[in-house]
This record gives sequence, structure tokens and C-alpha cells, in this order.
Amino acid sequence: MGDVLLKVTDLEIKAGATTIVDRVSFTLDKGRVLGLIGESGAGKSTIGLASLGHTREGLRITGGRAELNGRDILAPASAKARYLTSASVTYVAQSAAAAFNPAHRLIDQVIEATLGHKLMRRSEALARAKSLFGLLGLPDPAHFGDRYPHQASGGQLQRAMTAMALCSSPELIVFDEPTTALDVTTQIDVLAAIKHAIVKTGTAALYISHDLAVVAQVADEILVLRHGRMVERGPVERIFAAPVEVYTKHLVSLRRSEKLLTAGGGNVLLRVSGITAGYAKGVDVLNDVSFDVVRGETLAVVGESGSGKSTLARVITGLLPARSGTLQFEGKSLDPSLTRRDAPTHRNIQIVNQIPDLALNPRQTVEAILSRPLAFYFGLKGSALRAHVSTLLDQIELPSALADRYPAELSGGQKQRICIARALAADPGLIICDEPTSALDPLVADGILDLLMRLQKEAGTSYLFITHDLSIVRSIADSVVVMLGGKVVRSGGKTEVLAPPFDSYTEKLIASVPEMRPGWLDDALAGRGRPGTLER
Amino acid sequence: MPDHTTPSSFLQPTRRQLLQNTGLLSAALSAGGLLLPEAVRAQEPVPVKGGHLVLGLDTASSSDRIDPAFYTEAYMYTVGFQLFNTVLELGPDGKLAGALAESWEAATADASTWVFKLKKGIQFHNGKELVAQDVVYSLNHHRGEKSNSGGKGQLLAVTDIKATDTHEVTVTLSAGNADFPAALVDYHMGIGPDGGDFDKGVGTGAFILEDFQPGVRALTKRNPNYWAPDRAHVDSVETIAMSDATARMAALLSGQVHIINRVEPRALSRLSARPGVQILRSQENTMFCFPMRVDTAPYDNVDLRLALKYAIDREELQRSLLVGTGAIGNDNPIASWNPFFAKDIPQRSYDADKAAFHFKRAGSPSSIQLSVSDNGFPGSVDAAQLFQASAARAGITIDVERVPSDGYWDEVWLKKPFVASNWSVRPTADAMLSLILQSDAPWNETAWKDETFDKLLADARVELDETKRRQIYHDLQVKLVDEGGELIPLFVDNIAAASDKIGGYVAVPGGGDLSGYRIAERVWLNT
Amino acid sequence: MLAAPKGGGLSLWAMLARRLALGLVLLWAVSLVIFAGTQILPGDVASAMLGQQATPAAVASIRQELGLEQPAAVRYVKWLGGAVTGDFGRSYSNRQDIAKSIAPRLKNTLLLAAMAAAIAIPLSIALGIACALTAGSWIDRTIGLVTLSAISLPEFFAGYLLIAYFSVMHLWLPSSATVSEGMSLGQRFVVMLLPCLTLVLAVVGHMMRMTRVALLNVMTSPYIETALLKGLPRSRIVWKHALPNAVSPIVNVVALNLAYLVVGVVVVEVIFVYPGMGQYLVDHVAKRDVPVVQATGLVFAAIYILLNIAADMISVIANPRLRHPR
Amino acid sequence: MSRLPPLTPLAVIGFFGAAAFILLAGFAPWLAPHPVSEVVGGVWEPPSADALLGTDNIGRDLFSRLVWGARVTFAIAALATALAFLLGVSLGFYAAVRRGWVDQLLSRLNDLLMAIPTLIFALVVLAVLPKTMIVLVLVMAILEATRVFRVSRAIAADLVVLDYVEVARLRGESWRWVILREILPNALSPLLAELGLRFAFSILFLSTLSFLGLGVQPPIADWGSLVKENKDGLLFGVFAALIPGAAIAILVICINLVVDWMLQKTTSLKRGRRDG
Repeated sequence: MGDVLLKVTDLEIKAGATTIVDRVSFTLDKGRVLGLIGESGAGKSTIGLASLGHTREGLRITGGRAELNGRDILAPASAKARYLTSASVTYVAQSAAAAFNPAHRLIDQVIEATLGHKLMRRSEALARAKSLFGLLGLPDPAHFGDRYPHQASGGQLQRAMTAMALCSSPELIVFDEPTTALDVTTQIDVLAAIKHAIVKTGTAALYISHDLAVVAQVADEILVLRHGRMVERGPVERIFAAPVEVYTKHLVSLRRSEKLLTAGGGNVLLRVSGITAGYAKGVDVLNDVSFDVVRGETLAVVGESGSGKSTLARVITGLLPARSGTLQFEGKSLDPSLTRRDAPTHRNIQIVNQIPDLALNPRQTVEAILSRPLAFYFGLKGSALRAHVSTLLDQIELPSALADRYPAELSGGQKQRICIARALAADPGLIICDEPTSALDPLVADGILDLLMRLQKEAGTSYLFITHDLSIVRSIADSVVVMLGGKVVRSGGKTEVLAPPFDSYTEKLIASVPEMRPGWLDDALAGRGRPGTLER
Repeated sequence: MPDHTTPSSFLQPTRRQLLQNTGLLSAALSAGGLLLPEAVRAQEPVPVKGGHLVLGLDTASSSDRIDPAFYTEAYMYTVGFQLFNTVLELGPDGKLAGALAESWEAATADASTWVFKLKKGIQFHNGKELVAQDVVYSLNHHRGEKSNSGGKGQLLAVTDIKATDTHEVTVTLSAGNADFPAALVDYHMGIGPDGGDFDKGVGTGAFILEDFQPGVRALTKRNPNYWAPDRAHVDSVETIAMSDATARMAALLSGQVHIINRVEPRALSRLSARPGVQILRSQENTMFCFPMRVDTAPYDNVDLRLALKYAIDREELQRSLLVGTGAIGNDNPIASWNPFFAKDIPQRSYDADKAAFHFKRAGSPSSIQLSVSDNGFPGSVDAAQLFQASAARAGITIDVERVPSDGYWDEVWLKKPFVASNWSVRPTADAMLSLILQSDAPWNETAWKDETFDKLLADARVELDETKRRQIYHDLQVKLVDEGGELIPLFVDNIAAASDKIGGYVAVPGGGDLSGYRIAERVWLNT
Repeated sequence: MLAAPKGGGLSLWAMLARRLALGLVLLWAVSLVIFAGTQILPGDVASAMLGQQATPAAVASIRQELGLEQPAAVRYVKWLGGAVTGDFGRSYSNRQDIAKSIAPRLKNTLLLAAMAAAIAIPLSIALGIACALTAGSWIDRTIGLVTLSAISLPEFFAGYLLIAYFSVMHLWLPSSATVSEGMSLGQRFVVMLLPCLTLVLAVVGHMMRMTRVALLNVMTSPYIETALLKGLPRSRIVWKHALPNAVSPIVNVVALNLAYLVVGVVVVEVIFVYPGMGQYLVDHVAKRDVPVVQATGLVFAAIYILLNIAADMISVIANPRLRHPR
Repeated sequence: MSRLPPLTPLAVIGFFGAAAFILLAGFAPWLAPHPVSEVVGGVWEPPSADALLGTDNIGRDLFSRLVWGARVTFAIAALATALAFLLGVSLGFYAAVRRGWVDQLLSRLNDLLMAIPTLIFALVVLAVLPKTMIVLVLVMAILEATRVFRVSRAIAADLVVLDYVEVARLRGESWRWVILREILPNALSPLLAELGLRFAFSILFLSTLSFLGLGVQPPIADWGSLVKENKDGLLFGVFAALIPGAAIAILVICINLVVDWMLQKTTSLKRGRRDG
């Protein structure tokens, strides 16, 4: 191996009393890529930033050292120190959209640091930036930089940010979940671009992600973190082939059980026919969408951001009355507008949102949250009410002690379970699940899905399950609707939809889902027949 | 700084003040308070020509007009007398003197016809020479149905005004009036050219109008061919509107203006203690009053009026409002320096029992609302509060309604039944009484309508026998004191203040504040 | 404030046009309100004018003369028609052409406002930036406390204190600000210094605090962290990265205070004897001088609306999304 | 949102000042040594055992007047502010929740009211209407309400799009429930801050009105009237003349300190607002 670039020893970082990073040590050699993997709260981003000599508001380094080429970069984080470090270590944030200053053109921001450190003359910096744009497969590299952030797509911004990181030809780049915010089909391209660029420039990198499958594609080595502690470290191949720690085993073997198709022939619960809808005076977001949800079954609506799948949920719930088309629930037609629907209808259609934090009123206790629907729909009171609340908590596998907690005092998974319980409380015919797991860590998400499946078995509730993640579809759906740009491109039983012959989009979609094995990326690109070439 | 608050304190002026204006102060302090002209002449100061005189005066409004017919307040009086002359004017001795007229006399024994001979060679600002017709036109400006002039009341008795010669005007009255000529002193009676527009400000005055912004300032330049050579010393006069008392004092202290009016007596001791400041006082020149409209319940009841007259603590008012200056009033509009003042009427003072007694006899009415703003008279709000307190001690509840200063005279005075008001004391008993107590007087603020009263007043006018006349006025005063609607607690020395640069100031008893508002042409700027 | 910029694909000019149109509609509505309001003012104009001489005949003739016997609707149309052409009719109380008598006073008011703004705006923004740069430090705290005290002083009190100190104790500055035509700008400046200072005291704190908060808000956004990681000096981060994104809240508060400087200064005018619009209005209100009240009200409203449009447009221009649509 | 930040020294000072003011107002009858309008000495006498802060422009005990004044000032300002919030918040929330034409209508009407200068509006109305406390309070409340409407509408508009509000609406809850149970509790802390600012503002506004003679009418006197009564003294450096103005300033500062402390956590931009 080459010589050591970054050496972190016994790094300890605290927020107040709680330890965020607990005695973490690792080294990174020049030109190598180390993947930091772990769920949220594992301290991976903190470590990433620490290796730039930066700690976020409220955090403080309480122990250990980090050396870059033998120079201590944690040493009293003076402006001088950061200045030096910032020249040789750069950062690619999870959301480039937020990380670019909306007020300035991309090119100016890309070359800013380079000029700031007087590494090149402006003309040179510009030239390099453009070549990098090219290298990263951005459209019209010569002029792409003239755009403002809002004029570029998420994928493009993520690459532009990578270009920005590479511009000052640093020795180390820290990638912090660079593709997590992207659609799968975009993610694969950006991933490819990044890998391509790193390889070409031979820059060392720390690649941070919660998604093992993704990290496996770019990293040489993997460091598994949990609760701020190191779990396991090793070459990618070894981690996959022979994981040692239990946690790592879980991560690697995260293969979801295929849902067995329920014996069909159930009658139609919800019939959506010819729905066209859109906001205010805007264009149609949904265009002539039709499908059925069968009683007791799960219909998965698959699509990427902008496909209109969330709008679909709003139309069915009546928050957004459709422009044309009809909804039928249990054979009776549904009034398009929420306010004109009757109580039973309200009760019968419940929703579980994507982000539990936003879905729970921070000023209400769990008890209050769960009691309301019971009181509202069934007029339960007193002991009966309390009893029912605790049964609900049992159903979602939470201790009834949680009843008097506030949402802020719960974990993400627990919050989502509460949301599910709230939906259940109404004893609905249909629950609309809008990406209920996409904001959760893989293992937690898995738990939620199992819960949903179990509840369906017990209560025979139907789900309309909105997701962008095909792997989830496999494990929960009976039938599938694939959406693109507000239209249904493919629908039917799961087996038919997910098996060839494919339409081009569904094929791309399926091909883009990272597989839990090193080297998948190269195969996928090869399969596409256009190695490293990218989204237009 | 020294903190004199006792009434006597400001009576010991600082050394330099004594040196500056012995005349003024000694005169002001002389026992009777009647300003002796000799005192002024005593020091024979030498006038200084030239300079720019700046006056900072209260009571201007952006709705002011230059037409004398619409004057109601000191600010426009002072501006008006810079531009216009009257036929006659008051001298520092308080006696009538010729202004545009060189002589005047009653043409008939019953004093019902008067002849005024005008001086020759007097020019208007526009170069036109003054002739009798101009006077006729100007006086008629205040007569007849159409006229809304505030001077209307002065000329009600006039039946005819004729130009009997190029420089002779003959005025005929419906009834004789020995005091009639005094009416022509009134600040409404400014003389402009025949057929002219008074709002243009063209008169014979000592100063020519340069710029007039209502409610802001008036700028005038000296009239080179002014008919009175011994007056109008300064080159130009700027009369600035300053409605805020504090602002006025600040302007004087910071040397921005030479003269300010309406100094609050309370601030007097401190102001006079300042170097470079002289106090200009006009003795008992204004009366502070709370007029009650006798045509409106409950004030139509004599007992209630008496109750209120007894329920007010005049000494306390003098102490706290005037800090001992001025004099206590006896509900009698005739000032103590007036020859016809009825000295024998006992001074009424605070008496809770009498007040309560009369109040009961009046049936103890519940709603006695006194409407005041600081425009009624300076300090009227505080006065009202003290009145309220003393009345309360007599078991009488007065509720004080504080109304905004702006528009007080249009909206409250003459409209609300019980308000605060003030009058600059008129030179003659007749002028004073017919101004506000004659049945048909436009400014009859107490709605005092009493035929016998009017009749006696008329008789007094034509009565040339001094003793008889005195008797009539005496009776009138007694009637007013006992029954009148005017509650007159105080007579006030108008207190103005000036920089010690100002020379030549003389007080004009009965002529009002600021040398009878002719201060601009009286004073000069010492350098 | 007018409706916040709706963004969208609208081009700048289209947006400006829309704002102006909106402003005009609003102004028209205001004119309605003002007219209606002045109609229901208790107290009859004619008798208010005539005072003691208010005989029915006289009142009638006055009403005739003022055209008050026409129906309100007709009068409104006439009035609006006049107002649009800059003719506000004549004052009831002193028969002067209102437009003519407003003009110099409006000029004075605007001049004073402009002068105060010229001092206050740069000062408060500078202070705001200083505080944002040194957030939490003693400098920040001191500036914050001082400016806070400044806004907490009632204007009239502050005004008199200034007079007492600068004019009376030391004869440094004139206490009254009677400006008039023919005064040189220099003279005006000296005379207006104290009222101007009073106003500055009144508004600086507000704008400074807003600038500070706006900046600190922006400073929490990810792209500031990016800039930090680039190793840029804090000053450059604030100037180049934070300030451009804090423009719109700052501009809005500035507009607010400008409006205040134009329409909120009656007190200062009284204390400093400054011949501005406020004093003019106050003088006429009590006299039921309806045309004057209407005229001044309309002028004030127009200024307020214009300022807000300006603020909106500036924040639009400051926002690249709207300046460079996709 | 939920928890308040730790107390800072400044906040403590603020609380102390505000509390002192409220105590003065509450216990005026027990605290004031003399009746409001009793003359106890000469004009502007320096502080003495009998008159702790000296005497005012007609020899009344300034301390007593200050105490009684506190009561008046507090009563009116509090009443006006409370009314303004009742009006502004309920309408503001309603507009934000209903959106659409209701929102448009209310908001434009509000714009309309706001386009009419505050002080001028007050001057005109108060100059022609009877100067009773009720009128005064109403005028102040209406003017305040427009500002409150804007703020509360903005706050609610941010909350109403949150999922838990939508969930409540999906449940079929009434507007009342959505506003009272889902939105209000979460809008509390910014609203509280706004309340403080509004209160401080109405104290200043009231004193201005009284200064112009349009506010509180004698014999009742608020702090603004006290400043007016004693203003002449300022020119001569009379101690008594300084106190009322200073009192107002200190009170307003204290309130602002408390507000600042409340706003520390929330990144609200609504601090220090002082609309025309």
C-alpha cells in the first residue's frame, strides 16, 4: 500500500455530555477510498467533517488526533489551520442543492476556493473547472458554469459539487451521502461519474453513506460505525464475503423476503379511473391515471420524484380535488373534495406520511395523538379509551409506557410506528403509505415493513404503498403501478410487472437499483452498454 | 441652577437684568401694576436701526388668512399690525392716539356721529395714496350680512360710513357711543386700499409682505416710506409659528428668535434666571375665564353658577398657574386698572359651604362637564384639574373633558356649554362688555342675553357725565359678578420674553400682549 | 405590505407591471375608504366654518358653494377625477389651492425623511453586519443594547433631550427647524440636523436588529458551511455569501421605516417646528377641512404603497430565481 | 419550539423591570403616598422625604403620579394589545387555514388598512370622536390588529402545510379544532414574543397620543401625559422632568429584553417590528 494520507487516532467528539464519536481510529492511504457506513447518528458525518478540521455548532473535540500528512488538523481550529487544511481537503455534501449559494453562478463558486488559496490564475481555474465538468459528464461543459444553482437538476448539482471539490486538486475529498437525495436512475449515473472522476484524478476519498450497497461500488475499504463506535473494518470484498460482527452481518444480509401473493379475486376497494389533476393554474401533474386497489391487498405505486405519485395520494384523500376522472370506494363514488366527504369515508381512508417528525404534533403526547381518532370516530372515553390506546401500542410493538411521551422523546422508528397506530386507530379500509420508510435507516425500515405486513394479515387492511424503491415493492406488493411524468407506464400483478418483457423505463428502473455486491455498478453500466457515460 | 419656586422669588431679578431693563421691571413691579409711561421715558434709550427681527409666536395655524377680518389669535394680530394700520391706536399710556387719522371728534352732542380726519401723504405698499374711500371700504369689510368678520361686533352700531372729503371719514351710529373711536383700534380694523383683496396683505403698515406660509412663518421687509418716522427700526421681520411652549423657550434660549410670547408663568422663574433673557410683561392684559352658557342647562341656573364661582379656589390657581403673577379675578371682566373698575365689590373667594349651599339649591345637577385644552388658556388643563379638586371638596363633581388643542376655537368654544377661554382685556369698559356680553355680540361666549343689560350698556355709551357713567358701569359689574355666566378666576399679565438685545419695548395696557401686537415696529435690535 | 412575490416564470417587467397595477387598485380602494371616512366624520363642515355666524341661510349658502348638496357618489367621482390630475381642490378653511400648499410641505417632509434615511440606513446596516460578524460578543451586546434603548425612548422625549443638550445647554445647533424657500441646502442641513437625529434614533435600532437577525438566519444555511469549509475568511463569507441572501428581509424593513419616516413624524414636526405634511394635516383635521384631510391621506397612502412596491421589486431583483428563470 | 432557552442576565433584568411595572400598576392604591392630583408642594421641587421623586409642574408628588400613571398605562396598553391579538390572531389563522379567496379577501383588506398611516389614522379618528377610554382602546386595538394579523397569518401559513395538520384535516376535524389544537399550541412561542413587542409598542404609541393631547384625558394621566406636563422642565435640567420619559424607555427596554430572550431559539424575523 501507498503512504498514509490521513491518520485518525482515538478521535472523540461530544455534544454536551453525549458522545457522538467514541474513540474512532483509522488511516487512509493516498489514492484510496474508504467507505464509512452506518445508520443516522452513527457519527459518520461528524468524522467526515472532523477530517476537514471542522466541527458543527455545539460539537467539540474532546480527545484524539487527526493528522493529514502528519500535520495535526484538529489543533486549535484556528482560521490559519482551517485555511491550510481547506486547500488539501474538500467536501461534497448530501444536498448540493442546499450547499450551493443560490445567489451566485456555479462557476464562481466552483473556482472560489482555488482562487482564494491562490493556487491558480483565474483563467487556469476556469479551464480546469470546465474540464472537470466534462469529466463528470455535465452537459455543455463550456457554459454549464454560467447557470445559477436553481437552473440545474439535482444530479447535475451533485456533480458540479464534485467538480468544485476536485477543482483545487485536493489530496482528499469527503463525500457525505452524495447520492442519497437522488432518484435511483440518477443515483447510478452520479455514482458512476464520481467513481470515474476519483479514479481519473487519483484523489483519495472518504465516502460516507448509510447504504452499504452504494458504498460497495466506490470504496476499496469499509469502516462500519454504530452509535459513534467502530464496529468492523476491512476490504470491501472481505466485508461482504465474511462479515465478522453481527451488525455487519445484518447489513450485508439485508435481503427482504418476497411477499407471497395473496390468493387474488378479492373485490375492488378503491377504483381510480381517468384521474387528471394539477395544482393552482399549473400544468397537469397527473394525467389520466387509472387503477384498482383490491381489498386486503397492497398496491405499490412506484416512481421517481416528479412522477406524481404523492399528488396521487392527495387526490385520493381529497386534499387536491381532481380536474377530471372519478374515484370509487367500495363501489360508491367518492366526492373529490375532502370537506364534502362524510365521516365514515374520512375514517375509511387513512394516511402514513414519509417523515414522521412532521406527521406528529410536537405539542401532543402519544396518548393524545392516539386517543383523538378513537374519540373522534368511535366516541370512546375514559378507561375504554385508555385501554384501546395501550392495545394499539401493543399492536405496533411499543411499550405502553411511551403513552405519555412527546414525539421529540421518540426515535424515528418509534415515531413512524405511532403514525401507523394512529392510522390503525380509525380501523380504516385503506391506508395510504407515502414512502413510509424512505426516511429511516435500513434495519429500522425493515422492521416497519414487517409490521405493516403483519397488520395487513391481522386486520385485512388494504395499502396503497407509494415508493421509489423497487426492492421494497418486491417484499410488500401484490400488484404494482409504475408511474413516470404523471402517467402510468406499466401496471398489473407484481410478477408480470417486475418480469420481462420490460418497457424501457421499468427496465432502467430495475437496472438502477444497487445490488448488495461489489462490482454491481460496472456490470450495470456495461449492461447499459454505455460505460461511464451519463444523463444528458 | 437655582430653584426659585416661591412666588416672590422671580421678583428678585438678577443684577444684570436690573441693569438691562430697570424700566420694564420696575414698571411691571409698581404696586398697582399699572404701567407708568414715565418709567419708560425715564431712560430714553437710543433706537438702533437695522437688523433682522425674529419673533417666535404661538397660535398660528396653517389655515390662517392675512385678511384681518379672520384674525382670532395673537400670531396673526402681530403679523397683521406689521402690514396694516388702523385709523386710531392705543398709546403706551393706554390712551387713544391717532394713527392714520390726525384727529377725530364727535360731530353731534349724543356722540352718534364721528368725524375722522386722515393724515395726508400716507402711501399703501403698492404706492397708492391713502384716501377716505379706502377707510370706508375697509370698515365696510366688517359689516353687513355677508361678512363673517370677527370685527363685526365692534361695528354693529354703525349705520353708515361716508367719505365726506378726500381725507375725511364720517361714521354714523344707530345710538351714540362715547367710546366708539376705541372700536377702530381693534386688530380687525386694518385699512387696505379701496376694492383691494385683504389677503394680498397690501396696507400702509411699517412692513411689506415678502412671504407668508400659513402656520409656518411670515416674512416682511421694512416699508421705506412709512408714515411714522420714529418707528419701524429693523430692516426685516420674520414671524415664526411655534405652537409648542417648550419649543418657543428653547428657540429663545438658543438665540434663534428674539422674542417669544405666551411664556408659562411656571417656567418664568427659571427662564428669567437665564442670562441674556428679559421678561416682557403686560399687566393684567388677559383674563382667564370659564364661560358658562347661561342658555344651556344646568348653567341656566343662577345658583349653579354661583356654586361654581364659590367652588373655585382662586388663590390656589394663582399660586400654581401664575406662580403669584397676575391678579385674582372677581368674575368681573373689567380689569382693575380700568378707570371704571368697581373697587367696592367684595372679592369672592373659595367657600365650600356657600358652594355646597347654592349647589343644593340648584338641585345638585349631575353632569357638569368642563371642556378644556391648553388652548383655552395656558395651563387651563391643570386649572381645570385644580378646580375639579376644590369643587369636589364642596361635594360638586366636575368631569374634565380634555379636547385637542387644534380646532379648539372652532369646535369647542361657543359650542360646548362650559369651557375654558381667555380674552385680551379691551381698552375701554364698553369695548370689553359689548365684545362678549352684548346680546348680539358674535363672541357672546356665555350666551348672555339681557335687555336691561344691553340698554344700560347703550346708555353708558352716550352718557358723557362721568359720575353717572361710572354708576351705570358699576351696576353692570355688580350684575355680572352675581349672575353672570363668566367665571373669571384670574387676570394675567401677558408674559413674553425676549433676548436682552431687544430694546424699545413698551407695554400697552388694554392693547393686549406684545406692545399691543405692534411690537415689530416698536422694538430695535441693540448690537 | 403587498402580496409577496409569487415567483414563477414571470419576467421582471411583467412582475413590475403586476405590482404597479396591484398598487393602483389598492390606492383606489384607499381613496374610497378615505372618502367614505371623511364623509362620516361627525360635525358639519359648513357650520364648523361659520362658527358663531352659522345661520341656516349661511350654512345653506356655504354648502351650495362647496357643492355639498350633491350626492356623495358624484362628489367622489369629481374628487377622484381632480386628484388624478393633481388637483385636490381648495381648502375649506382658508380657500387656498391644496395642491399648491401641500407641495412645499411634501417637499419638506420628503427632504427630512431622505436626510434621516441617508444617515440611518447605512448606519443601521453597518451596525447590523458588525453585530452579525461578532454575534454573541460584547460588541454585539453593546450595540444591541444601545440601539434598543434608542428605539425605546419616546420620540418627543428624545427630541426635547436633544434640544436641551445641543441647543440650550450648548448653543451648538438650532432648536427649531423652520425651513423656507430660498434657504440654501447647507442652511437647511444645519437647521434640520436635530429633528433628523431624533428620527435616526427612532429607526436605527429596528433596521439594525433586523439586518442582524436576517444575516444570522442565513449564516445557519448549508452553503455557508460550504464556504467555511473552503477556508474563506469570515468577512468574505458575510459579504459575499450571506448578505446577498439576506437582502429581501432587510429591504422590507427598510421600506417599512422609510414609510414611517414620511408619515409618522407629526410629533417631531411639532417639537422642532418643522413645516411638514403631518402638522398641515393636524391643523386641518379639527377644522373638518375635508378636502385637505382627503388629499394628505391619499398622498401618504400613495407613498406607503410606492415604497412597498419598490421593496418588493428590489427583493425580486435580489433573488436569482426570479431574475434568471429556468 | 417547546422548551424555552436558559435565562440570561439580561432576560432576568427584563423580567424584573416588567414585573416591577405590573406591581406598580396592580398595587397603586397601596404604593402611592398621595392622591393623583393632590398638590403637596411648590413647582418642580427636588426629591424629598415626602415626595420621593420631587414634585411636578404644579407641585404634585411625581412618584404618586408615576404609580397611578403606571396603572393607566398598563390598563390601556394591555387592553388594546389583548383586543388586537384576539382580532388579529383569529382572523390571521383563519385566513391561513382556509387559504383561497378567504385568505385573499382578508389579506387585501388588511393591506388596505395598513396603507393608511397609523398615527394619522389615530389623529383623525381621535380628533373627531369623543375622547373616551373605549374609543382610545378600540383605535389602538384596530391599528395593532393589522400588524398582528400579518404576523400570525405568516406563522400559521408555515404550520398549516405540515403533515400533522393535514392528517387532522383528513380525519375530518373542524376548523376550530385545527386552529385551536393543532396550530395554536405550536405557534405559541413566536406569538408570545410578538405579544411582548406589540405591548411595548402600544405603550409608546399611547404615550405619543397622550403627548399630542389625544390620549388619556385628565385628571387621569398615563406616563405620556406626565412627560407632556413636565416637558418645560427639560430645558432647565429639572430632575423631575426626566423621570416619566425615562420610565417609559426603561419599561420598553425591559419588555424587549424578555422578548429577545424568548426569540433566541426561534429564528423569527418578527422581532423589533414597529409598523408605521
